[in-house]
This record gives sequence, structure tokens and C-alpha cells, in this order.
Amino acid sequence: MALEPGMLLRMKRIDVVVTGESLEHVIKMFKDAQVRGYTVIKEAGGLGSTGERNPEDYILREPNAVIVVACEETQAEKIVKILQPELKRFGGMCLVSDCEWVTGPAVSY
Amino acid sequence: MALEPGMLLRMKRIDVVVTGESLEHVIKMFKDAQVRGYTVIKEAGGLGSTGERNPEDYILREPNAVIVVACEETQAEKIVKILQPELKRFGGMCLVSDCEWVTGPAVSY
Amino acid sequence: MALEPGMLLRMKRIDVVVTGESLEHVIKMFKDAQVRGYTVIKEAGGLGSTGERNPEDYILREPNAVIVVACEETQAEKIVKILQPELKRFGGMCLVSDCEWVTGPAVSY
Amino acid sequence: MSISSLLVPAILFFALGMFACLIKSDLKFPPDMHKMIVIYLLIGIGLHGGKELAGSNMADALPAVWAALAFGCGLPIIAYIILRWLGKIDPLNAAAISAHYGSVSAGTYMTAVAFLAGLGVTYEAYPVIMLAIMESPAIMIGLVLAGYSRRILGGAAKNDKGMMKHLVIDAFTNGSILLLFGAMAIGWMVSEPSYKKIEPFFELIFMGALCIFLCDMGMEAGKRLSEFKSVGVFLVSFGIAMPLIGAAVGLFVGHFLLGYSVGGITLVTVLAASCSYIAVPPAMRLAVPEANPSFYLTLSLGVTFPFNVVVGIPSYYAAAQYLHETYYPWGTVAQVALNQ
Amino acid sequence: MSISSLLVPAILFFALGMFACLIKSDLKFPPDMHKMIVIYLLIGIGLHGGKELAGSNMADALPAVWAALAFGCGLPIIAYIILRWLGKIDPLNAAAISAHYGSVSAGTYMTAVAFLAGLGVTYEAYPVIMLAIMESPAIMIGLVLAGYSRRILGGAAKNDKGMMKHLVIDAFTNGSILLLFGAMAIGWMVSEPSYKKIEPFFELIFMGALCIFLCDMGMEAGKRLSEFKSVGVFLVSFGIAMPLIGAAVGLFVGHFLLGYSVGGITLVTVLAASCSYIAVPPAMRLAVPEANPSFYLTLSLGVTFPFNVVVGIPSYYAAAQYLHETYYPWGTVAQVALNQ
Amino acid sequence: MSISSLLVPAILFFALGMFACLIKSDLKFPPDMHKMIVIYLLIGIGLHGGKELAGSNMADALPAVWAALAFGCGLPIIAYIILRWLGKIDPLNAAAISAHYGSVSAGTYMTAVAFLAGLGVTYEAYPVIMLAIMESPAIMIGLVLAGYSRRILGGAAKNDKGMMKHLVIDAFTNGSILLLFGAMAIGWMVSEPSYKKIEPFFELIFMGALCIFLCDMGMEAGKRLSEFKSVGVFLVSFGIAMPLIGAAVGLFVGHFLLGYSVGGITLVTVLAASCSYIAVPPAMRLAVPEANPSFYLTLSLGVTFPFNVVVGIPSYYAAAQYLHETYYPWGTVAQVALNQ
Ligand SMILES: Nc1ncnc2c1ncn2[C@@H]1O[C@H](COP(=O)(O)O)[C@@H](O)[C@H]1O
Ligand SMILES: Nc1ncnc2c1ncn2[C@@H]1O[C@H](COP(=O)(O)O)[C@@H](O)[C@H]1O
Ligand SMILES: Nc1ncnc2c1ncn2[C@@H]1O[C@H](COP(=O)(O)O)[C@@H](O)[C@H]1O
Ligand code: NA
Ligand code: NA
Ligand code: NA
Repeated sequence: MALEPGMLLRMKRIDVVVTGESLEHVIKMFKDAQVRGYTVIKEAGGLGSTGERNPEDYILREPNAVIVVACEETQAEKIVKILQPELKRFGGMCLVSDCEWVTGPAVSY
Repeated sequence: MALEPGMLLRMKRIDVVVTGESLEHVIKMFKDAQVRGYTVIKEAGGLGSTGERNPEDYILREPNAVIVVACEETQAEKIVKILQPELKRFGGMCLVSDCEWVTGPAVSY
Repeated sequence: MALEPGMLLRMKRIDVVVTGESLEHVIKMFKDAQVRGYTVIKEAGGLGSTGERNPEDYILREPNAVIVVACEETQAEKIVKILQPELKRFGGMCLVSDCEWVTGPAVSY
Repeated sequence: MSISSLLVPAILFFALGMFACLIKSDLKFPPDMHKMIVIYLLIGIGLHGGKELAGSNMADALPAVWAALAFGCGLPIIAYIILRWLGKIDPLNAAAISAHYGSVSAGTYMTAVAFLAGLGVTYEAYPVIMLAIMESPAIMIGLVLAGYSRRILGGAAKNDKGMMKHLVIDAFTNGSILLLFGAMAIGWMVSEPSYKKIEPFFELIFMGALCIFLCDMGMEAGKRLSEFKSVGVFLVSFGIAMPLIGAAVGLFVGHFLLGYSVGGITLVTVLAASCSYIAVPPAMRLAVPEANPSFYLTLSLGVTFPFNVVVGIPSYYAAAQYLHETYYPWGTVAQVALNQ
Repeated sequence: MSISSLLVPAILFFALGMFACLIKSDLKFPPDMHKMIVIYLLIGIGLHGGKELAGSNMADALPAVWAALAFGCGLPIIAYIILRWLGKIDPLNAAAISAHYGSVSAGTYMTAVAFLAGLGVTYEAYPVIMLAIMESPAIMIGLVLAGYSRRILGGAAKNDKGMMKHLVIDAFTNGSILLLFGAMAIGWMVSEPSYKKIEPFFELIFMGALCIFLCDMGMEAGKRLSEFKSVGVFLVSFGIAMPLIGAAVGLFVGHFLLGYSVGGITLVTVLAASCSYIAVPPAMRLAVPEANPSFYLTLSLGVTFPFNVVVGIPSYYAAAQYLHETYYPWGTVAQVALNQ
Repeated sequence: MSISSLLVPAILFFALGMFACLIKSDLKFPPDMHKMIVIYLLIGIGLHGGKELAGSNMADALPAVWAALAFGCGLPIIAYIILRWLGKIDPLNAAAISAHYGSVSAGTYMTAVAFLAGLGVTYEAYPVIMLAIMESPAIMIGLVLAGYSRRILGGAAKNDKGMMKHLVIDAFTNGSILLLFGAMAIGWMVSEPSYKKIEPFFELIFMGALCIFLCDMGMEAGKRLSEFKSVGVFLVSFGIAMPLIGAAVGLFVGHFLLGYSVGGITLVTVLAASCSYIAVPPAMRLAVPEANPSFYLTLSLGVTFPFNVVVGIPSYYAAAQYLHETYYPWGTVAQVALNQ
């Protein structure tokens, strides 16, 4: 984009979806990996290898949580390395993609 | 990224935003396209060609739903082909982007 | 992807996370930038430079809001230029990434 | 009617809500709380109405049904004419706004019930039927007016048949209306001892729950009120004048045609004077997407609703009292004439 | 028992909910409202039960405890045999479904309480203990049946020990069961004047709140009912036959073994005839992931629950009345024999 | 005061909530339920207080107002000194924590009301005014202490003027305080018959709703309690010692200066001993972002709140009883002296 240099930083974005029960573990692992910022959306639903999950279901009450982390590439590698062995247990999914961080807010990555 | 080969798979990510009423249709179409995993966030709001939508509005109660699918490129093409003709009716938006799936969780794409 | 030309448009996606109180300001700025479409998810939580925020906390009640805008590159530049000076005040984060808009829905970007 | 009798808690809580909005308090009720109280109140009002109806002659209810249909069809047409001729409002916005004034606001109705209860005034069982009936005709007239407007504008006629059918079905499957009718049927069916078991929940604590609802509505009305400017002077005046016109019609019908008591006339007047925020706004959003929702929502919630709650209800009651003491209803007049 | 006495508001509201679902109304209660009412109802039923128990001999409660354990263990085994032999249902689905029928539905139980209250019929204090107890054994038997099924299927035996331990803990820390037991303990402990202070909230308005709960459950049942086809004729028939078998067992135990009054027999029968949607479904989802949740949820909520609420409860009551008037309970027989 | 009289349902439900948290039950009340009950309880306590005040001389309320202001300003300073000198807590955390102890916890206050109601003890109308007043001065003193701390630390002085203004406005537009004051005004205004209409909702079922609130708070307190270790021994001891200091001040003021009855002294003591979780925590989060929220939240909710609810209230009541029976209040002493 035609913006002043330094306005955008090349970074990685990690999107994790896990079941509500695993959320705490995942966050703990992020903190272990010295993650300094993440965003969590609870009460998500979805379909996956373990079937459908619906946070509004009266009986099974099965919410998923979406966690988004924006961080530098080296940090992303670290996170993926720490998280990956546990993903089998957690289920869900973990995506990594490219993004650019617009500088301005206090650094929290 | 400097990770072991096989840890990351190149995949596509599809983000769909539609009105709450169309959600069921969209999910049905995903299932018709043999999608094996998606994540849904309900109670979103937004602005679009049909004006503002606010899930908390007392009277109009107009929630949007966000649906995210991570899948292989061929699958993504299939989904887009099936979905695209209907998007006109559904409104909202449908985005496709690149991402990498961190291997580990049971395959649900 | 191997789809008919014109089915996909190269566009930018902007993801903003701010505190619930700043949401209104951010939306006002988007409107000032002639944004014609955005999606908002309220009641998100997270960690950032100002500590943890949890929308379910009984006492501090601190929701974050996630705002997603899909738009053309020139529009994205305009938005970033308008938003960037204010981000310091808002805190949170603002990410820009590439995506492809699947044509079909009424144009709202 | 002393001033202190006007200090009905329900109305004071409405004022508190508006005040909270005015001073930009961070007070905010959870959206689900609003939905829950609405569900509760609709069931309560329906059950009570059904119970009352069970004790009265169903044939006597017919005039109320006719009146409801007449209000639902007639008032929107009056509103449309005023909006178009006096206000030069564009046809589609006029159509959408008009539809709202043919219908009723359950919140206003319940406030009126609380007001009468506070004064110890009784009322007929029939107005609650009108409450349930009036949504649907107003929606249909709104659609007809929109179709007419589109023809004026010379645009391609939309497939109104399909939309009409869709909206008629919607009007009958609308959750709020269904709850109201369903609760009415249940109140009508159940035996006295059975009803006694659920009465504490649906009647005893009703008035208190209504206060919380109105506090919430006060905040909502306050929020809409602040969009005042974008709506313009004419429309705001219309939002006060139209309920007065509706009230005049309602007073006339309630007293002269239906021959109700003071309480009954007051409720009929409130029905005619109030404007919908149950089924009509979403229906118009769907059927007349060209209309600007902020117009009809600001008018309905920000202007007419608070006007009715704060100023209207006591005035309508006073007018009903005056009418009742001064003139005989026509039925009586006719009967007296016949008997002579 | 005239027809009008069957028109219990709670049941009518259940029917209203199903009707709303049938005509595809957009009526929808907020999910949190459901959770809140469930919390309220469980506490209410627990407190009331605890209060009643405080006034009765705890030793007399023991037979009810044994009966609950027997139901929880015996009924799933009966269900499993029927599903496997008559229905040729695959072992793991059979195990998961069976577990549900060893447990109880608090909603059905409360509807039965409302039904008896509507008729003015009294009942013993003990069935509520059974309600709280029956979840856990059913889960464990479900796990045993699943283990057995896996062995039949020749699959690698899962580490059932760990799972068993996990589920036993889950069954006791399950929120709903904890609330029920906790409220029971509190109702049992507090003094009469203290209880009086909270009685209006937990008892006076209980029946009305139950109506809203059942209206919501009616919508939920209607939604599940529509998945009917995917479940198949055999399973749907099973969903009606199994409560009848449970009811027969319950009637027998309630009358002959426990020697309860008509009201008490009815409640015991409802416990035996109903099937869980509190703790068992999530436990089976976890313990038998191979089973299809839509099978047991459709059966539990879409078939057995409405059957019990609409047809079952009045029939069980009639049968209890008949038994009570016709036969002596065994305890009495034995005593009479001894006395002679 | 027998043990059984201590088994107030509200406190037992608090214990149930803590127990649920302790055994790691999956019991969880919807967050909106919490907000709704808080709204309901604040309105209820406000209305009731306003009604009581309407019957009493407003001039008699003044001493309560002075006492509230004195508590709000004095207690934080005491707390700050203890934290800094005894505990060597860093200045900004000390300031933030201190502010909480100048304010009150509505939950503790309501539990005390339930406790007194359970014993049938009456109390004055004035403490509820103190409840509404005490939030604001504590916030301002907190800000002053933070400014002082920043100067000690030698950091750049923040623009405290602006912040002060902002927070003062916040304190008065704070939703909870507004509800409390608003409901008080409404309770004070409405006529007796009007009040009767809403009394069942706001008073009759109040104590039961409070139980659900306290069960929820018990879970919350339990969760915070588990963060115990991160807070350290000194702070935890402070969380128990500070309410005792506050209680001593409260007892003194309630008995000797205000000359209230046993019930009134108990409430004043509870106000002085309790610590805020209404308006102070968010204000401190904003005004003293350098302070660690988990310190003041753990202390306020995890230590002081449960201590007051379970141990404090009965003790304060016993102490009030003792004082009342043993010493004359100063007003009386003075009057007696004058009369002689
Ligand atoms: N391919 C996918 N795309 C999007 N979300 C997914 C995908 N696979 C799994 N998920 C999410 O992860 C949750 C758990 O997945 P699983 O453990 O595979 O059942 C699902 O309920 C979805 O919300
Ligand atoms: N350009 C956009 N960026 C983000 N979200 C959009 C965009 N356009 C539409 N949406 C979302 O899609 C919903 C429906 O759009 P529409 O059908 O255009 O009114 C909106 O309420 C937004 O939530
Ligand atoms: N690196 C990050 N990745 C994801 N979300 C972030 C990140 N940094 C900040 N946020 C979000 O922005 C909110 C406010 O951030 P802050 O102003 O830095 O405290 C946080 O609560 C997060 O939800
Ligand atoms: Na009207
Ligand atoms: Na059973
Ligand atoms: Na204090």
C-alpha cells in the first residue's frame, strides 16, 4: 500500500478455535510463550471432526472460543512450536496468516 | 516461517457475513459442498448496502452471523462456485484469503 | 484459484480491536472515511498493553469490540491514514491483510 | 385527580430511564433482560385478558374487533394524507411511518393499565383483544400504501402479492402476537383454581416488572430522542399531533360507539393514539426497505411513546371522564329513543 | 377427573410452545432466559423438598433412595436389551440412549407437580430425593453398557477406569445436581420464619415461572420433533414404549413397595417414565462420542418428554388412582398378615 | 441468638456458591442474570429506603449524610496509612486498595438487611442513604491518594484536575448509584396505594432473589479466593483486619454519635466495614491504571466480602446489641446532662 514507511509492520496473525473448556489451557500456553496481546470471542459455534457444537443448545451447551493473536514472525514460530503438540488434544483448528500491523497503539505483540 | 516441514499446510480461509435469517441456508450449502468444518459467530452487527444492523436493537433485532471455513484450495473453489450464485440473494459479504493450517487437530477441512 | 475471472476481486481487509467505549468513535471515523460496510462483534475479551479485559467480569465489565472492514486498496489507505493518528488514543490493534471479495452481494465496500 | 395520583411508579421509572439517558449515565440493562420482560408482560396481559373474557359474553366482544380493524385501516390512511399533503414527506417514508400509527404499542397500553390500576379505575375486558388484533391490518395497509406510493413514483411495481402473503403469514406467526393470543386463549381456558396457581407470577408482580420495563424503555426513548434533529421539525410535530388525532378518534369510538366505562374509553383511546413497535417496524423494514428506519423509529419510540406515557395517558383519562359525565353513548341514546 | 382439570396452565403453555414451532413462528426466548429459569426452578424444587423432608423421618426416606438406585441401574438395562434385540440398534448408540432412560427429567417432574397442585392432590416428600439421585447411577450404567458394547464390537478397550472416575466426579459436581442438593440442604436447615421470607420468591411464583419454562421447552421439543424422520420409526416407537415400561415399573414400586399416596405414586411413576436431559446427555457426549447425539436428544426431548407431559402424566395419575383404590400396598398386606 | 438463627438462607446460598467453586463444579450463572438481579436489588433497596424516608423527618437524615461523608473520606486514609507503613505496599496499589475501603458493598448491606429481617429486628431508614452516598467520596479520596503517591514516586504529575472532574461526573452518572438514588426518589414520591401495587415485585420476592444473587457472588468470591496466593499474606490479613477497624468505627458512630437502634447500628457498622465493588473498582482501573486490579478485586471480593457475610454481620450485630445494652449514646447522655 502507498503509505508512509513505518506505518505498517509485517506481522503474523494466528487464529485458534477450540472448545470452551480448552480455552483456559490455550491462554495459559500463550502466556507461557510470552504473548502480550490476544483477543477472545466466546460463544461461537461450529462444525468439526467431533460433530456440531452450538452454544445455544439447551442441553449440551457446547461453546467454542475463537482466539486471535497478532505477533511478529519469530514470536509466531515460537507459539506454533509450543501449541502444535497440544493441538491434537485440544482439537479445533489453528490458522496462521500474514497481516500488517498499523502502528499507533501501545505495542502489545 | 522457519518451522519443520509438514507443520503448516497452505490452505484457504473463507469468511462469510450474512444476516441471521440466511445463516441456516448458508450452512446447508456448506454441507452440500461437503464442508467438514466451520465456525459460526452469531450476534454480530454491521453496516452494508441494506443499512445498519444491530443485534441489540430492541425493535428491529437484526443480527448478522459470521461464518469462517478453513479448507483446501480445491474445496474453496467448490464452495465459492456453489455459494456465489446465491450471494446476491443473501447479501452480506464473502471473503477468501490465504492461510496456513497448523497440523495437529483431527482433520476437519 | 481456478475460478472464472471477475468472480474474485483483490481487496484489503482491516481488523480493528478496541475497547467497547471507543467503538462509537471508530465507527464514526469509518463513516467519515466513506466506509460503506463493516461488521462488528461485541463482547470480546482479550489481553493487551492495558492488561486483561473480560466482558463477563462482574465488576469491571470490560468488553472489547472487533470491527472488520473489507474494502478496495485505495479505500484501505484512506482509512488507515484517518485512523492511524487516533489509534494511540484508542489502544487495541489494527491489522491490514489481503483478501479476495467474492462478487455477488450488493456492493458495500 | 390530584398531582400525587399522577405519580404512578411506572411513569416515574420511565422518566428515570429518560433522565439516565439525558445525563449520559452508563446505566444499561442487558438486551436479553428487555426481551425477557417483554415476553413476561405480553403473557401476563394476555392471560389476564383471557380470564376476563372468559367471564364475559363473546358476542359483546365483536364491536371491539370491528373497532380494532377500523383503527388499523383508517388511522394509517389519515396519517399518510397528513404526511404527504402537509409535510411533503416522500411517499415511501410516508407509507412506512403511517403503518405504525395504525397499530398499537403494548408498552403504552400497559402503562395505561398501570395508571388506571393506580387510580383504582376498572375497565372492560375487550380492549386487550384490540391490542392483539391491531398489528396485522396496519401492516397490510402499510403495504398497500407503499404499493400506491411506488406507482406514484412510477417505479417498477414490486411483486406485492408475494410480499403481502409473506407479511400476512408473518403477522400471524409473529412471536409477540402469538404470545398475546396464546396467553389469551390459555387464560380463557383454564379453570379458576388453576389460574389462581399462576396468578402470583403473572398478576401480583406484574406492575413491578412493568416498572423495570419502562425504565428500560425510557433509556431507549431517550436515545432515540437524541436523533431528533435528523428527523426534522415537521415529523416531530407530527409525532405529537398524530396521537392526538388518534386519541380524538379513540375517544369518540370508545364512548359513543362502544359505550365503555371511563377506564375502557381510556384504553381504547390509548390504542388509537399509540403507535407500534412490536410487529410493524420489522415488517416495514422488510416491505419498504427504501424508507429510512430512523424516521419511523425515532417518531414511534422517541416522540409518540414518551408523549403518550407522560402527557397522553392522563389527558386521555381526563377527556374520557369528561365525555362520560357529559354525553350519553349513542347505544344508550338509541335505546332510550326506542323505549320512548 | 374432568377434561377441564386437565387444562393445567403449565401443559397448555407447553402446547403453545410446540404450536409456535409448528407454525414456524419467529418466537424465540433468549437462551439465557432458559438457563435462568432452570436455575430458579431447580432451587425452588430443592428448597421445597428440603423443607418437606425436614418435617419427616429421614429413615422413611431410605426406601426412596433404594428405589432411585434401582431405577437408575435397572431401567437402562431394560432399555438396552430392547434396543439391541428388538431394534437391532448398534451397541454404542443403544448404550447412550439407554442411559437416558435410567435418569429423570426435572421438567417432567415439575409438570407433574404442577398437575397435582392443580388437582389439589398432596404427595410425599421423598420423590424429590429420587429426582436428585437418579442422574448419577444412570450415567455409570451407561458407561458400563458402553464398555460392554465396545468389547462386543471387538474394539480396543478404552481406558474406562479413568473415564468412570472422571464421570463420577462430574456427576457429583454437575451444576444442576449440586443446585438441587444444595437447595434441598438449605431448605432442610433453615428455620420456619427464615423460610417464610424466601417462600414468596421460590414457591408463590413458582408455578407461573414453570409456565414460561414449559413454553420454551415446547418450542425446543417441537424443533427436535422435526428431526423425527432421521431417527426412524423404531426409535420413535421406543421413545413412547419405554416410558410406558418405566411407568409400569414405577407404578408397581410406588404403590406396592413404597406404599405412597396417589400423589406420591404419580411422582414415582413420572420419575421412572421420564428420561434425562440434565446431566446424562453431556456425559454421554463425552463418554460415548461414537454415539449420535441427535438420536438420544430427539428421543429424550422430541418424543418422550412431550409424550410424558401431554399424555403420560394424566394417565399415570389415573393409573395410580386405580391402583390405590384397588390393591393394598405390600407393606400393609404384610402388616395385616402379621397382625392376624 | 441461637445457631439456627444464623442459618439465614441468603448466607447459606452464599456458602453454597463458594462450595460449588471449591469442588470445581461446572455451575455457572449467566452473566446477564447477575446484571439483572443487581438492577432489581438496587431498585428494590432504593424504593424501600425511599418509602421509609418519606415517613421520617428529613432533618434527622443529615447526621447520616455527615457520617457517610466521614466514612468515605476517613476510612481510605486509615487504610492507606496501614498499607504503606505496616505493609510496605507500593504507593499506587495502596491508594487503589484504600479507596475501596471507604466505600460500601451493596451485597453486604443487603445480606445484613436479610440477616436482620430473619431475626425480626427493625432498623432506621437512614443507612440506605449512606449506602448511596459513600461511593463518591471514596473515589475522590482514592484519586487524591494516588496523586500524593505519584508525587512521592517523583513521577510526572498527571493532569489530576481533568481526571478528578471526569471521575466526579462518573460517580454521579454511574448506573448503579443512579438507580439507587432514582428508586429512592420514586419510593419517596409515590402514594401509598401506588406503592402497594409494585410492592409484591420489589419487596415480597426480594429476599428470595437476594439468595440467587448471593449464590452467584459466592461463586465469584470463591474464584477470587483462589487467587489468594498471588496477593500475599499481608494483604489477605489486611482484608480481614480492615473491616474490623471499619466496624469499630462504625459501631462507635452508629451508637454514640447517631444513636441508632441495634438494627441501625448493625447496618452502619456493615457500611463502614464493607468495601466496594460497585463504582470504585472501575474508577480505580481508570484513574490508577498502574495499580494491579487483581489486588483490589481479590481483597474486596475474595477476602473482605465473604468475611463480612459469613463472620462479620453476626459479630457486628452481637457487638451492636452489647453496646446498645451497655452504654447510652452521647446524644442521650448530653440530653440527660442538660435536663439535670
Ligand atoms: N475447517 C474448519 N474451519 C473452521 N472451523 C473449524 C474447522 N474445523 C474445526 N473448526 C472449529 O473447531 C471446532 C472444534 O473442531 P473439532 O475438534 O474438529 O470438532 C469446531 O466446532 C469448529 O468451530
Ligand atoms: N465491506 C464490508 N465489510 C465488512 N462487512 C460488511 C461489508 N459489507 C457488508 N458487510 C456485512 O454484511 C452485512 C449485510 O450486508 P448488506 O447485505 O450489504 O446490507 C452488513 O450488516 C455487514 O455486517
Ligand atoms: N497482539 C494482539 N493480538 C490480538 N489482540 C490484541 C493484541 N494487542 C491488543 N489486542 C486487543 O486489543 C485490546 C486492547 O489492547 P490494549 O489497548 O493494548 O490493552 C486487548 O484487550 C486485545 O483484545
Ligand atoms: Na395507533
Ligand atoms: Na427414567
Ligand atoms: Na467501607
